[in-house]
Amino acid sequence: MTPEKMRSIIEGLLYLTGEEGLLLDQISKVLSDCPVRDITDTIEKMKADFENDDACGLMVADLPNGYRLTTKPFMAGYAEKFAAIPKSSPLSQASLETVAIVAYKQPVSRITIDEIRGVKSERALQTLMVRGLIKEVGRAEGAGRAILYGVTSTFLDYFGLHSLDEMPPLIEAVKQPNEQLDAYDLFYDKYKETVNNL
Amino acid sequence: MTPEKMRSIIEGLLYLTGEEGLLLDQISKVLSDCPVRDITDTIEKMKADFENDDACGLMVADLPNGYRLTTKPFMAGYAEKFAAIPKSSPLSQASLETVAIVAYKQPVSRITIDEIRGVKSERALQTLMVRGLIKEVGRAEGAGRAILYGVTSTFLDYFGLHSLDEMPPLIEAVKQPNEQLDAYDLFYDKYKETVNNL
Amino acid sequence: MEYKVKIDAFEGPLDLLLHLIKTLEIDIYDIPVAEITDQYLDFIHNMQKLELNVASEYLVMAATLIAMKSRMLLPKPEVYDEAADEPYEDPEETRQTLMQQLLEYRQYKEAAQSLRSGESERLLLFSKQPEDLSEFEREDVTAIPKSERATVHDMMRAFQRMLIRKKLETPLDTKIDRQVLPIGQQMNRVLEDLKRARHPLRFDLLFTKKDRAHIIVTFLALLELMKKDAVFCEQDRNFADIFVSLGKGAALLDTGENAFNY
Repeated sequence: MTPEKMRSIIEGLLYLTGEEGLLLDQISKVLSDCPVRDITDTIEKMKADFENDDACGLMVADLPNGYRLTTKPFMAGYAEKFAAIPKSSPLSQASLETVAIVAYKQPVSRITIDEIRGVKSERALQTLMVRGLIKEVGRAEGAGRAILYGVTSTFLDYFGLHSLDEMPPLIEAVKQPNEQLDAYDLFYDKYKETVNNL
Repeated sequence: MTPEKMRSIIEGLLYLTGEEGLLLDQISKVLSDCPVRDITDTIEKMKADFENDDACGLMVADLPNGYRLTTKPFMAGYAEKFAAIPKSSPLSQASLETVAIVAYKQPVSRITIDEIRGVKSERALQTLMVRGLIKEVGRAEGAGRAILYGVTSTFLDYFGLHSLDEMPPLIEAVKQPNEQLDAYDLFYDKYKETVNNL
Repeated sequence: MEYKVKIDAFEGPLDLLLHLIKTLEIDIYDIPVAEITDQYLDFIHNMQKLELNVASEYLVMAATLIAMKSRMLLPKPEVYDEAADEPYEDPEETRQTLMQQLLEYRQYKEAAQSLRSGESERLLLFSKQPEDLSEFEREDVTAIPKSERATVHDMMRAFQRMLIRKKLETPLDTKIDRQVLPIGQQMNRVLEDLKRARHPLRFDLLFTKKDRAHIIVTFLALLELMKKDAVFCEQDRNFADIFVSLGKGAALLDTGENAFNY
C-alpha cells in the first residue's frame, strides 16, 4: 500500500469516527498489512502537515491510545454554532479540586475528599458523576461501606491527557515523617495500577 | 480575510456539520464580509484539490444550495472493515439515544423517535433489532399502520435492570443532570466573578 | 490588610488560610499561630459586617485557631489528666496537623490549576458526531462481558446529550432569548421601584417573577448596584427580613436606556 493511500484511509476513518475518536488498535486492524510503525509515522506526518497548512481548518488531536479529528483552536468561535457535540461550560473550582483529588487518590471516598478540601464536596461529586468524569469503583470496607470514586477515560479526554502519568506529580509530600513517604509510595503504586487498568 | 483563512474556516465548518452538510447561505452568514462569489470559488478549488490529492480520503459533494464533506467512494470497504471490529463500548451514541426513547415511550413508532432525536433513526433501530434489544410490539392505528417498538427482556438483562421501573423517572432524567447543575455552577462562577470585582 | 476579596471567592477555610499565608508572606512550614488567627478572625468579622453569609466550616476553623492560640499562651500541664472531660490537646500537634492539611490541600489546588489549563485548551477543539456505522456491526450483545456493556448511566448520558444537542441546533434563537433580560435593564427597574416607593423595600419584593433567569438576573443586578453604592442592604439580625435602600451612588448613576451594557 502506498503511503498516500494509507494516509487517505486514516483520514477517512478519522472523519467517520469524529468525536468518538479512533484507536491506533482499530486502525491497525483495518490496515492489517501495515506495520504499526508506518501507521504512527503517517499520522505524525499528517498532524504536522495539518498544523502547518493555514488553509486547513482541522487538526489531529491525541487521545489515550488513539486520535481524533477536531477543528483548530482558532475555529472555536465559528465552531460553537455548528458543532453537533454540545460543549459544556468549564467546571467550577469546587468540581475541579474534587476531580483532582479523585484522580490522585483513587479509589477515594467522599469523606476523605471533604477532609482534604475542608468543605463538603457532595455537590461537586454529583456534577462530576453526571459529566461522566468520575465513577463508582467500589465500596470501602467497614461500617458505612462508603462509595469509592475513581476517574473515567472521559476524564483523560476532558483534560486533554493521554494517561494519568501525564498529571503533574504531587511532589509536595509533607516534609519529615518517613511514614508519610512510604504512604506516598504505596499510594503511587496503587495509582499506577489503577492507571493501567483504565 | 486571506483566502487561506477563508478556506480553513469553510473546511472546519464542513467537517463539523458532517453528513448533514452545510448550506451556502450558512457559510456566508459566518463569513459575512466575504463576497459569495469568493466563497463558491474557494469551495470549487477545495473540491478539485481534495479530488486530485491521493493522500486525502475526503471529498466535497454538492447538495441543493450547499455542500457536504464525505469520504471518497473507495473508503466504503474500509469503513465496513472498521465497523466489523468488535468494540468494547458496543452501542453507539445514536443507538443509546434511540433505545432510551423506546424504553420510555414504548410502544413508539419510528416517526416519533425521528422527531424526538431530530435525525433519522432507521439504522439505529435496525441495529437494536438485530441485537435483540428492541422488538415490534404492534401497529399504530390509522393510515400508515406504522410499526410500534418496545424493549425486550434482553434489554433489561443488558442494562442490568430487573424491571423498567428501575429506569430513572423521565422528568427527572430530562430536567436534572447536566443542565441544571451546570446552570447552577455557571451562575455560581458568574456570581463569584462579580464578587471578586467588588 | 485590605478586603478586596470576599469570602465566596474561597473554596473553604483551608483555601482562605492559604490565601492569608500567601498575602502575608508567611512560611507555611512555620505558621505563626497568633498572627494567622488574628488575621483569619479579622477577615471573618469583616465578612460578617458586610452581611455576607459565612458558612459554618469557616466558623469551625475559627474556633480551632482560637483554641490553639489560647493553649499556646498557657503553660503545658505537668501531668495529663486522662480522665478530664476535654483531654489536653498539645497546640504544637494541632499546628503540625494544620500545616499538613494545608500542604496537602495546596498540592491538589495546584494540580487543579494545571487541569484547568488542560480543560481550557480542550474546550477549544470541536468535532462532528460519529457516523452511524452500526449496520456493519455484527455482535451478540448478551455475549459481551458485563464490564464492557453500556450502563443505564451511559444511556441517560446519551439521552442528555441528545437534548442539549437539539437545543444547540437553533443557536441563534437561544442567543436572542438570553438577551431578553439584560442586567442593566433590571438594575434600572430596581432603582425605579425604590425611587417610586420612597422607602426601603423588602429584598424578596424585588423578585417579581418566579422564573430562574429572572431571579438570577435580579440578584446579579442587586450585587452590581451594591458595588456601585447605588443601593445598600440592611438586616437587623440573622434571618430577619433584608431591606434594600437607595444609596449615595443612586443619584450619580446614569439610568439612561443603554447605561448598562452587559
